[in-house]
Amino acid sequence: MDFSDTAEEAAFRAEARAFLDANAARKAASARGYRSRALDAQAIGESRLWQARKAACGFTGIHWPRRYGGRDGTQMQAIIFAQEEARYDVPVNIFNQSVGMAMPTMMTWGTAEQAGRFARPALFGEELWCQLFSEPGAGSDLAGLRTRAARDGDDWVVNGQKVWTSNAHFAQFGMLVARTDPSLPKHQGMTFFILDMRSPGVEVRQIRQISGTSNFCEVFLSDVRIPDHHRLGAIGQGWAVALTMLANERFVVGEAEGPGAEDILAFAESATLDGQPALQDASVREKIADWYVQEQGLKYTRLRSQTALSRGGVPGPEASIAKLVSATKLQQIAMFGVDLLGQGGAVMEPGTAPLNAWFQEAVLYAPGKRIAGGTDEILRNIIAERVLGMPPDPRADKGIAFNEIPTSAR
Amino acid sequence: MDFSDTAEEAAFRAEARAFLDANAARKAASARGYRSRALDAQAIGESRLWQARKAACGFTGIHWPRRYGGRDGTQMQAIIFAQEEARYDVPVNIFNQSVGMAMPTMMTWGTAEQAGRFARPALFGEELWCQLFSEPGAGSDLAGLRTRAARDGDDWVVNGQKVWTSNAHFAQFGMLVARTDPSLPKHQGMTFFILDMRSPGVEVRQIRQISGTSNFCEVFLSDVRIPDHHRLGAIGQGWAVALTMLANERFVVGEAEGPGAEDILAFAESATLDGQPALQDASVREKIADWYVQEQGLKYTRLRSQTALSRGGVPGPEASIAKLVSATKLQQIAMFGVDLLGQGGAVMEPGTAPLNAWFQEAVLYAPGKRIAGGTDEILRNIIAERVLGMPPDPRADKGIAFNEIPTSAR
Amino acid sequence: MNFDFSADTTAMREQARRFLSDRIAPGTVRRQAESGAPFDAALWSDMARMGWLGAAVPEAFGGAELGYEALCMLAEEIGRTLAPVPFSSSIYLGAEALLLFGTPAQMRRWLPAIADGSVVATLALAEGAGEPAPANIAARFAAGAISGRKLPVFDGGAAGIVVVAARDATGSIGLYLVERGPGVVAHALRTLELGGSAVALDLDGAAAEPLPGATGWPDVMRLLERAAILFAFEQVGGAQAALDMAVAYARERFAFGRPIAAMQAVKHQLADIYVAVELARSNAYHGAWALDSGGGDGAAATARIAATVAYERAATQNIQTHGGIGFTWEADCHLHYRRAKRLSGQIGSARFWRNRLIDILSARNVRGEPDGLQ
Amino acid sequence: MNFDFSADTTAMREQARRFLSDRIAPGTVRRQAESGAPFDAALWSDMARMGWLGAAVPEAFGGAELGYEALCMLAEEIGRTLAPVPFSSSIYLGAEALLLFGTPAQMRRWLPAIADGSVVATLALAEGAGEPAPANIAARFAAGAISGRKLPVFDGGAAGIVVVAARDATGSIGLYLVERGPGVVAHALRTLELGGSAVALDLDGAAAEPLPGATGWPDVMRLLERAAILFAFEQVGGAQAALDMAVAYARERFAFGRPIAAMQAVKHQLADIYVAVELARSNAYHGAWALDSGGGDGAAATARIAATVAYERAATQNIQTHGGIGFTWEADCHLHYRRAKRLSGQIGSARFWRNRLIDILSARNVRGEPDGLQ
Repeated sequence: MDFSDTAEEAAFRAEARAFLDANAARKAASARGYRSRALDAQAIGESRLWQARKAACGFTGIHWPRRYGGRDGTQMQAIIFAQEEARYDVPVNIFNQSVGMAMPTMMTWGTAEQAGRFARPALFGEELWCQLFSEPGAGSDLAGLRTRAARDGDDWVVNGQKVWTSNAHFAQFGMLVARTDPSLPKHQGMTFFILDMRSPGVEVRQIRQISGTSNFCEVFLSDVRIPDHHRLGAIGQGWAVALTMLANERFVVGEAEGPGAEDILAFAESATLDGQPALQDASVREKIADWYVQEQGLKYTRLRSQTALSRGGVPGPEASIAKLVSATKLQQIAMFGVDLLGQGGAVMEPGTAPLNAWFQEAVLYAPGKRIAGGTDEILRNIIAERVLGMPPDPRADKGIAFNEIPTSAR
Repeated sequence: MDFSDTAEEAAFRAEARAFLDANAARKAASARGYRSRALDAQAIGESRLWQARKAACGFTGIHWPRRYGGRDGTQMQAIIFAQEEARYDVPVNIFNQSVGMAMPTMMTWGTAEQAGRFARPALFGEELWCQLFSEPGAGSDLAGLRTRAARDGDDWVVNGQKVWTSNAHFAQFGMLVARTDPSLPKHQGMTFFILDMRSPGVEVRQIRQISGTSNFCEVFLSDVRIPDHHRLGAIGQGWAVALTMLANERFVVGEAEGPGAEDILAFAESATLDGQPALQDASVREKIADWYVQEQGLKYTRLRSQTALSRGGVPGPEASIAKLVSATKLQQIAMFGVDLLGQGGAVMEPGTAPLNAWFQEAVLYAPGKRIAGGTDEILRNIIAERVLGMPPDPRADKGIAFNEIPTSAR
Repeated sequence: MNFDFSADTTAMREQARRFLSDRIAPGTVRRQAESGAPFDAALWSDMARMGWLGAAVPEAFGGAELGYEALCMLAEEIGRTLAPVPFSSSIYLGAEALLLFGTPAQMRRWLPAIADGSVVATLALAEGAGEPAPANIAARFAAGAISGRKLPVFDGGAAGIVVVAARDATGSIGLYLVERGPGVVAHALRTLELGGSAVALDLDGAAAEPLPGATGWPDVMRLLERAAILFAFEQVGGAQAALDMAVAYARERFAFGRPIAAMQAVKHQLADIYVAVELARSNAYHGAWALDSGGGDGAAATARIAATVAYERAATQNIQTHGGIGFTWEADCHLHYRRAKRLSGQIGSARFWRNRLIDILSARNVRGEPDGLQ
Repeated sequence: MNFDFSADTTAMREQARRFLSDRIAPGTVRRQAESGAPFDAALWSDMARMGWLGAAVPEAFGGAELGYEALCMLAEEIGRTLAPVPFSSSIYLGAEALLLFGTPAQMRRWLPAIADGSVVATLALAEGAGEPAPANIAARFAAGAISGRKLPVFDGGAAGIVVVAARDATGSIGLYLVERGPGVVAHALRTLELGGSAVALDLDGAAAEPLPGATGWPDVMRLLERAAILFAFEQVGGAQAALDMAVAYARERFAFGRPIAAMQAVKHQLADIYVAVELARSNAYHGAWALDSGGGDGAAATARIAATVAYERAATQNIQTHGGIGFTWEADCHLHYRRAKRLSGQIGSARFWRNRLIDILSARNVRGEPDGLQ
């Protein structure tokens, strides 16, 4: 049990650091507080440039095959690069889904032509991908999706509505799953497509969240034509393709960002309760200690799973644990930070609320973290079923034709 | 909104107090700490005498009809008497189930002969009743009971096993529900009986609980014969009769007994943490305040429901709320009391552990309180379904013959 | 014993609920907030007309004198609907301060105007972060004028008069009436709440007259304790509304071929919320009794803690039960969540009231039934 | 990076698990406790034979020198099976105190006997209620003898030697070796745990020799911090066992025609327990690294807090999942519940370790990675 790199790992880490030092600045040590990072044209441009630079130097798609522009590296190298990159002040990363989820799925299920056409532009940040899965009536129950794709000659004609799609308003392509045969049971009648987001009939609207920001979009599809050679996998195989993409998500999603135990601890050192430093209050200490213990637990759980990955293992339930614990903790810390301010807690005025209103902003965005990318409840189900081997929920939609499944009380 | 009695209530309260003053001593003010109350022959004898005295003076079965020895009084009078009796040091009450549950069920479903035969001896403490409902395979799922009663001439022959029966080892009679037709769906094939506990084939064994005490029994029934005139209600009506009895339970069950917020507060005033009174510790204060707030909430919820009862309402979900909240709170307070003792917390030696090891004893008996009489989970289901109108759990046992319902994975 | 609202109040509740549900549809509150207006003036004057603003104000001062039980009920209904009006500021804090501590002349001058809605009042106690405490009051009163900075002052943008907590030359804390005018500058303040008109109030020699009945910090606490009970009813109303929204949505929303309300995870979470709301309601009832009778050691703190916890939990769970739609701007879930968090801190956080409760409990030298029970 | 047990330790774990599962069947631990014997002597000597008791003892002192990683693994397996032996007292506390603070002569005298199981050691730190702290040590050492009352002393009924914390004439706190003999009277003590041989130890001029390496309270804390990591592994093992029991029972037990494991209420509660156990395990791993490397600011407190919380929660939930059968004497659920609560308080409660953790974190003047990460 040790934290030292192997010789190979150390060599790669040095290489990564050299690249980063040459191309980016280290983060300032005192970066604590709320930073609003609007995804405007400039931010997207910077993100694309950084992606292209990494691609050119072999620091993205690290475990992709060389023939698609990758490095043929290891999962461990990808992890090491991510560790190192996190120390630098680099542009926002909008290519996670493209590189970590969309293209690996393309390589698994696509034809050589498809992967050959799409992999490199994605890697170099020339084409951005989004994921067109969820629908207004199919969130936790993703396989309940109703967007229809009907065959028409060499094309498919798609009608329906997708939702919770990140980056849809500036993505060039989408990974789309749609229902091609509603008379089959739920999981059997789906097919997977590559959607050119510039196709006629695609309309993207941003969704405003509680916090006022818009990280997600709705995508309306009206008689959108997709050529059959943009089908990914066989007809009726859509669910299996979608599962591949979701499995890759486990490599990509991380913990909910926001004020953590160290942040609230630093704040409690400076804040005052009844004339004393708040950190002398036993209840404050107790809560912060428990959050710190959770964070350390997540960190070492991640290291355990990285160890397993480095030995050729597959990702386990760590991503579910990390999301479940970190989103709940984020909300607790945010609420608590506001409480510590007493009568002033509700104030969000940047100059007045401490840390640029970090706790207040987090109060507003934390609820979304407990829902998007798998609700707390779905994550608990996943852990109970996949890890503990407990039976699935009783299913009212099993073995019957999709179009006979109840969808409302009426 | 006021706490004053109406003139009638005040008159009854005065009458009750006069009776109590004449027959019992007031409780000492300082009664804090663990008291083990073994149900030995002496305790049972005292309980019977007190029951007989109350019956003779009209202070039990207060809302029973006069023809069965009751007072024809109101629910409110019964509540007032209970409030007053709680201030006196009276013997343990083992007749709650007899008077509050068994006989009201008898009066609802029994023949005039049955009620005439059994009501008065129960009221005067001459005959004690127990409830033979739960089985090893039928706890939360009570209707899953498998004890069989088969008709044989004028008798029924009963075979099976009951469990979690309070007082079975010194009860004269039991209220028994058994399955008379396993080919019918679950809720339809049951019938209700009066069981003479001295019948051949009845074997009672006490169950030892975690705490070492034995408040419950197992009852083994081997070819026990019950005459048909001891059937209560029609053949196949057993579930309806059982539900009547369970509905009456809501008048009877109270909050889990044990150290409460005021007790832990008094203890924290005298105990020391890091050289300070424990009650100065912010975390201690916070927890005690929350428990106190819960207790007050339960108390005023009870008063609200008593107000409704006094106006002719029926009991609502208060009993479920009270049990759910109080049992959980009891376990939390007990655990916390032990924690406050630090390294000495595990010690249960009566002379050494504070309050005669009240917190430690409560740690051991609290888990049972969260299970017996309805688990936390069943209570939440009851609240969600009966109060909030949420749908029942999906049922795997609905509309199929009882003997075809899965009972194991094998 | 009668531990329920009177028949009169219950009848009035039905009217109030009908009125408010006619006036406030889903989206109304959000659109009101987005409009930038500090409150819904038409709704406010209708409330005045129905006597709500003067519910606890004697007829002699232009009030409807319906009593505190009625006011508690109205607070609950307003909390339930999130009615975009400065009710809590003007009534629980402004009118109450005048009733408790004002001279007859002050009451004659201001209470009729508060009751008819022509003047909005509010309280300026806080000076930034911190719980209500003498140490957190720096504003100074001297020679008929106050200087200092007060924030947040809720509904300060709408208020014509402000009850300001300040110290006099001896350091003693009192309450002072300040009218909008010279030396009073209000800066709009962004808060967690959507809408309203919270401000930071810069007082620079603003003309102020004492409310002479308030002779020190204990009087400020008396005001806060009475207000805490009214806030508790508002919070209970909000919590109930959030719970109702969650239950209704869970029954409608289908996943896996079944309403999500049939899933134990959803059922049990909402059962727990129901329990929290029900306990908070019962504690608020006890508070209502204490408000009317002056009894009930710790009743205000108990009601306030339970209500704060219940509303925060209910509002948070409501979003979670709604899933994706729950954290969108267009769904109204966040209105309760924001309001719950704003109300949590105003007049002191749960932490503040827990501390106060423990102080009260441990100071009781004679244990007994402090609530008037026989 | 390698954040896992070594292949050697993993292989040894398999053997250990097989051995323990052969020896400890359901009911074994309860019957052992009911027998009144202080521990299972046969099991103890087999453990000695396999080198477990001397796992972290150098070969020079009769140990097997398997290392701390192996000891951590053994602690976890022993926790899992509730093996009725004085392992924690004799090894984490007794042998560790000698290794840290003993003279070579003391080590030569006692470590081989501890390692071969012929002598059981334990620590006498507590003097009734209270967390580990200098203020809670009244026992006095003077002129080669100790007087004072120590309780609870776990496994004190089985112990041949006791490491006693006491103050010398200068008030400084040290650790002293006391053998059973004149001036040492042990009174059996009923505790929450079933079985074992906890005692109150009355020392009245009992002959004692200093462990000279322990020169004050910080050294006592050093011992407790190392022990805390080993206790954490024992707790994680117990928590995992309780979780496993609950999951197995839930899959077997049918209600309403379905295994109760198919109900979300049960699934989600156990998922939460799994998460707590997994986080505690990861923190314990970091503790193991710190134990071996001497690094890891706060690693002991972090591991201990997580493990205490996880074991209490898992043991409590295990009873709840079992329903009625869960709170009977014959079901073994209560053994974990009792053990969890005993381990919670020994060497200081979660409260104590949380305070220590915050002290450590706020004392860090240079923030950074304190765990040896690159």
